[in-house]
Amino acid sequence: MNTASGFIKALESGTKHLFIKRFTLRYPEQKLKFVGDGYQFDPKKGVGIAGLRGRHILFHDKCTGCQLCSIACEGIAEAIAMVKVDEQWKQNKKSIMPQIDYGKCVFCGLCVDACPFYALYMTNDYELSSYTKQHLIYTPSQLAIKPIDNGDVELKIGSRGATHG
Amino acid sequence: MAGETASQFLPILYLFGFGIMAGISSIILSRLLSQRRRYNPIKFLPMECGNIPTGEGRAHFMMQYYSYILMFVVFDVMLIFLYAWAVAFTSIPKEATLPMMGFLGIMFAAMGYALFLAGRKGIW
Amino acid sequence: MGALNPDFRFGNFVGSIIQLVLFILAFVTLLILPIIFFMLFFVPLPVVDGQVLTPYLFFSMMVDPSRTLPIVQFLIHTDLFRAAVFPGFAFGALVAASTIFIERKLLAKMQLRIGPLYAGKIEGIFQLLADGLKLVSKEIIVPSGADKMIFWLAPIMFVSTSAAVVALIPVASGWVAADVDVGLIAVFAILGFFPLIILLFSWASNSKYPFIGGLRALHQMVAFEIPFLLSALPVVIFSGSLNLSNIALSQNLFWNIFVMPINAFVFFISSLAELERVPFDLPEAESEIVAGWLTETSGMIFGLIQLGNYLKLYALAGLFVILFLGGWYGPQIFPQELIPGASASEDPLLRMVALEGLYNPVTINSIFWFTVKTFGIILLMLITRGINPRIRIDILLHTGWYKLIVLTFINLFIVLTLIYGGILGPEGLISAR
Amino acid sequence: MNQPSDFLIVAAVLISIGIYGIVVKRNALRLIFSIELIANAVNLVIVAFSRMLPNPQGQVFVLFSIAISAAEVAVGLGIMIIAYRFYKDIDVTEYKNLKN
Amino acid sequence: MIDNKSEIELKKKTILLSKDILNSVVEKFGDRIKVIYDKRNRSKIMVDPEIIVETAIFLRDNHGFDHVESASGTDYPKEDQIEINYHLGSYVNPDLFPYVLVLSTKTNRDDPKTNSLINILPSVEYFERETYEMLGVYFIGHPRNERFLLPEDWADIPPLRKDFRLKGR
Amino acid sequence: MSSLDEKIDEAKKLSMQIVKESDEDKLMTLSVGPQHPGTGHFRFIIKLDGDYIVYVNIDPGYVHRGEEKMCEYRNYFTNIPHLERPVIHDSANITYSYSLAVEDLIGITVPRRGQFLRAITSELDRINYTLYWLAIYGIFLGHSTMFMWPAADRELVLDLLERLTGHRITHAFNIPGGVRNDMPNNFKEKCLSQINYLEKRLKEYEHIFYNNPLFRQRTEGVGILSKEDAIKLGVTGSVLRASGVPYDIRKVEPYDIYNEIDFNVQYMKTCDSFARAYIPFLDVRESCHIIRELLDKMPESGDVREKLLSNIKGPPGESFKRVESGRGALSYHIVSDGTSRPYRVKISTGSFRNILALPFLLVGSMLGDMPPIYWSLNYWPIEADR
Amino acid sequence: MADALFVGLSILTVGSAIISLESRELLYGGIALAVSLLGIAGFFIILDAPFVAMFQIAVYVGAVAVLVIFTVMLVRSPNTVTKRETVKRKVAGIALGLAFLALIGSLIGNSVISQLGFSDTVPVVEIKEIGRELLTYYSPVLIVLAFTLAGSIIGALALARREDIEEKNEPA
Repeated sequence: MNTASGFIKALESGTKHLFIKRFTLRYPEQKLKFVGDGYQFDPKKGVGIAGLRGRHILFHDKCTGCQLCSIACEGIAEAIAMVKVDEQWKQNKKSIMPQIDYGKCVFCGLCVDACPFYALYMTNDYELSSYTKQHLIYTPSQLAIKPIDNGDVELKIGSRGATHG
Repeated sequence: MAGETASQFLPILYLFGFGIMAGISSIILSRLLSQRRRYNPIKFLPMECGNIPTGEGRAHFMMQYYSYILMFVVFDVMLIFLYAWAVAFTSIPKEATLPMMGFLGIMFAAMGYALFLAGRKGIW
Repeated sequence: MGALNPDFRFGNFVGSIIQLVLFILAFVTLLILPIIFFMLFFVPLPVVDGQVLTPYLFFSMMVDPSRTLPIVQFLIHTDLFRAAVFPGFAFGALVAASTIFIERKLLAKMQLRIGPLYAGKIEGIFQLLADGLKLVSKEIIVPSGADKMIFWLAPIMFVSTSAAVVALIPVASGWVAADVDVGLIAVFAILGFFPLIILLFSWASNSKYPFIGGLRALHQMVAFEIPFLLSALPVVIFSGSLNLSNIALSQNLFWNIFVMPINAFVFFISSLAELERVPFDLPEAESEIVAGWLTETSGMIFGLIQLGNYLKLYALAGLFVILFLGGWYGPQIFPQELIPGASASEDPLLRMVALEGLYNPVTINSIFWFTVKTFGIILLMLITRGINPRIRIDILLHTGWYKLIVLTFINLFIVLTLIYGGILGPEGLISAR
Repeated sequence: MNQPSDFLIVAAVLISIGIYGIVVKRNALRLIFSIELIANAVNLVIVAFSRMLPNPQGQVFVLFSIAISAAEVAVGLGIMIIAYRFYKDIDVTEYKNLKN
Repeated sequence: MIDNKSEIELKKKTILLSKDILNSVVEKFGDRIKVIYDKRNRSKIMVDPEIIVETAIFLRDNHGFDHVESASGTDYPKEDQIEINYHLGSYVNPDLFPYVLVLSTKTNRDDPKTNSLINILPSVEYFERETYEMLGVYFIGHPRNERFLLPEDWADIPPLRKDFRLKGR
Repeated sequence: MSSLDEKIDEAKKLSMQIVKESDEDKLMTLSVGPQHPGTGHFRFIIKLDGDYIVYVNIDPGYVHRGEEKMCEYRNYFTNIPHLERPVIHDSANITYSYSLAVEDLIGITVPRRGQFLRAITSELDRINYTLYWLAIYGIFLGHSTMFMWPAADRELVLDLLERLTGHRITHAFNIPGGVRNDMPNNFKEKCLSQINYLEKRLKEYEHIFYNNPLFRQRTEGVGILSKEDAIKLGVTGSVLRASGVPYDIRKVEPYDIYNEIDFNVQYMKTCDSFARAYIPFLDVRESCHIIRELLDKMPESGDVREKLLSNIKGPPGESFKRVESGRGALSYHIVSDGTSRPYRVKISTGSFRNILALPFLLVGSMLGDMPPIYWSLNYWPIEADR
Repeated sequence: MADALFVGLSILTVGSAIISLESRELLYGGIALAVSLLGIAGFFIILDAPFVAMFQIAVYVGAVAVLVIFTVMLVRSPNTVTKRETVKRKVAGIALGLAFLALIGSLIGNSVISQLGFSDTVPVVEIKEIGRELLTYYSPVLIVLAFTLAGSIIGALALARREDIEEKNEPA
């Protein structure tokens, strides 16, 4: 009898799920919405601000070319190289800024923690795939662009189960 | 002569033929369409989880359940006799069921003993 | 055309196929059709419904479409048509194909997934086509040391044996490819081929995992053959015939499942085991023996075996309906005439649409109910796959040889008591005839 | 064609093939094959006569005959398996101790 | 809220327990055993390689250290020695649940050999195999001093030795 | 007899001798893994006598990366991202243990709110890992629905982790000194609602999986690891608790905030595969409970991180710290020589300790018992190889 | 049409019977035996005995052939060297077979059978009739058959088990 009731319970549970909402994110059509503008770090308090750790954003007007981010990355991924830029900033005498190779980056965000000048943050942009490795190297000017946040769905829990919508 | 019964069975042969035709034609089509790259002999080795296969593929391998196949040979026969009885069931007198019950009883005694033997896993 | 060139593009492929088809069409219309027409003047043609089949009938059909009907009627009563199209191969393959699609969508729904989505605009309805194309265009790898003859022949035999089972399943009164007097035993006899084919195929693969899988399949099928046959025994006692059409006809009063529910259950379980479906898919248990006896299959060989499996699924589900669910009996829902007053009408097009002379409400109804019931059983088989894990071989053998056989005999004796008690049977209170 | 004698001739051919096998072959399995062929040929003869007379008893006889030969195969293969286990061979000339 | 009293009591209890264990071991084996440290819930003793088996048997039978949490080795090229650590724990004695005793010994770096504890604590089997492979310490009495994690064609010195340098570092 | 026949006979006798000497014709050697749907990056060689396994030899190391050696080349902070690679689903716990060991070495304590956040990520990751493990357990037994459901419901936890730490897996969230960032706004409400929904879903698992008679048939009484054997083999985590030893590091040696949390240690005394499959599931329930309690008791504001230099130097000495991860005790033994890099790091993982029981359990069982026994040991090949 | 069927079946049956004995691989021999038995079932169908034919297929192809092929796989000799039959024996066998064939052939040719034919008018034997015969007149035979089958299965099981290994495994 225990066996029979076990089967019947399982059957009931299985058929019940035919009427529950599907729990799949249809990725290219739907994109998740995120909380903030990405992971940021406040050097004064020494604490980060929660957010997705996606592609970096570099504020050229704040970057001093101090290489701290590059040094922070040294033991991790060695993805950050300091390259010469054509721009002239008064806080950046050497005119060097980070260039990030996303073929190597592990998105740990320790470079953001290392930056004392609020110059390097992370954004919600996670669609970084490309056909060549060359395209994965982001120059400082590419890093300065603010990504368009086009996430539209969120995880919702309704009476007929959880779904993305 | 020999018309009616044989012609009843012919459509089975037709369908058998259709199956063979479908199979052969799809395999020929597949051979025409598909790539054939035969430069890597490793590709054609039998599957052994990514290792080079060791030992013989067709080992003399005996599962502990050989007895069940032996039993099947005998009890398959019993079943067809049961069908002969079942078909004639309505057109024979009631007493005629008794021999069948005797037959069944003997076979079941044998089956019980055979299952007992088969269940003793140590001896197979 | 041995191999596709590396920069293969699907558009080019389709384009070349279309070109080929157009070329063949032009060739046929310009050359072959005239020759055929010319020949047909000298060949005596059969007479259908008082009309001689001449090539010119084709032109008159264009004017009066209803003239097609007698020819169609003549055609669908030939053995070849029945074997090839309606209750036979094409119908079986169609049901098999729709079963695959339903299975994927249903299981996806149960598992909170979406299932096939992109092939075909609506919910991935052409997924099967895409899969078929994929399988056809894949390389067939014959493992080294394999027994080539058996390796190529076994999948073909698998499909054709499944198709042979389909031949025996009637879908309506008189609508069966092979109306055999010993239909039920014939089904069982043909099903007995499968263990042999699987064993040979697994042996031919020259690999360890297929061999273990083949042995498992052999033991499993052999263990479940006996309860499988035993569970159909009371049905035969009731109907007094082994002809499947007669068995279905004998249930015009009540369905057999009401008298022998245990046997129906046993039959269902055994057919699951016969089909190697979850929970009895241990010949293909991927976490133990990679893919069982299908490990070395690739490309179209795998496709053929799957086709055979689903044909077999249809055949066994149909057999369940015939044996236990009253065959094609069901309430009459189709009207007496498809379009009222069409037969009296003068319009040939209307008569064509109304299928005058072809449309038989009883047959159509029977086919409808048979299909509905079959899909119901198939659905049950699919849901079982969603909710159960696989079982172990010794438990399986134990179930097959001890529990199910005892269960069938319990029901057999219940049926015998009912007949000897004078409640059922030919002279019983509730008589079928 | 298609007269009783034709069936009898086919059966006779099968029986002579079986006799040839029994005489020539030393492989135990081939011997079993030969025996099966002979038994089936005899069944064929019985059914042919049953159809000719016509009489259903011939078919009943064949049913019994098939049943018996199935049992015989089961026992025969059982003997063969155990002999194989002792001698690691299926050549009947190797089975020397079975004589004692 | 933190139950300060019970916390302190617990601390005291474990400190007493560790004292007890270390005293008994030192009493048994005398100056062949050195107590390296005795922190909260952790203590370390250093024994001579010859008596490591006896010590393990003593600890297992008298105090209930029945398994190892970890076993490893550390290479000290300056001292020309390899240190083997067994982190013993107990599943039998509930008082010892939080307590880990480090039983360690030192062996010569050129020909590292030590007695295996596999017969006393079967749970060291894979740890010792790994240590053999990574540091080249031969465990006398271990049935399978052979390749375990490294590739089959490893032909370099054991990788966790300090003189094995990673490429490019 | 002709000379040819004699020669043939001689050759035959010779070959028969060889066969008899090897006496292996009834055994079949199977290599299970590394490319096997039932093992992952792992291999074991089994010998079969019919349907019974008579010999097992395990062969790990296919994903060995030398994490311990890598640790010696990086400082205490830059070790974090690569240390979480062995168990990307449970990266909070594997870095938790490391952070504890480093903090013990340099002698600091984490701010209270940071301790709570650490515990929350640890529990969320435990759920994440266990659901993943459960999904694979389902497909190992051929239960495709059980593969899909936990894999889907993991999304609930992953969503929370993404909000909190910025990544779905490999968070790099726990670092020596605390956690990287505070939790975002309205995280608490979101977390509570999703955890409540998850608990509702867990009930369905029981219906379709744990109470399914076929599942019970396959696991109950299979692969019995008695209490004595479990202790002898030194297994840990759910495997140990399924054998009747209520040993949970969170309870027996509470780290950080766990001594203030009220929860039960789940253990069973049946010692079989079913118990080993059921205990992690019960742990998930307990984790839901713990998360709710943590969110309840959490201080409203405060520091989450102790400020440390980026290349902090540990004093010479050593520390040994462990946490209860999804697979059992996960301990770090760190030796420092006073520089900014650890001198020696030894990672002792639950998987590595549990796999010792595999040959012990498999010998004598059937081939069909292999997947339920193997995966019930809560083994993660990459973590064991490190 | 029936003639073509008959000729085809004869060729199939006799040919595969020869292959079953003469094929180099024992496994192919087993398959050929199954085909030969299938051909005999075809003869049964031509002879209006469908029940017997199905019985033949179910028992011989479904069970016996499976058992035979399974046994072939089990006992495939590990020796690469195979003994060939001596020519003398072969000649003797062929001579004996041909002699038998000639004897039977002359018998058939000289007897009345060669003139007899199947009558088309007689009704086909029904399955029900077989069942009735089986259970009324031949019921004692059925019981004896049951004993035979029971004895055979028990005997086969007793033979095929590996007791020698059991003894080996027992501790001395």
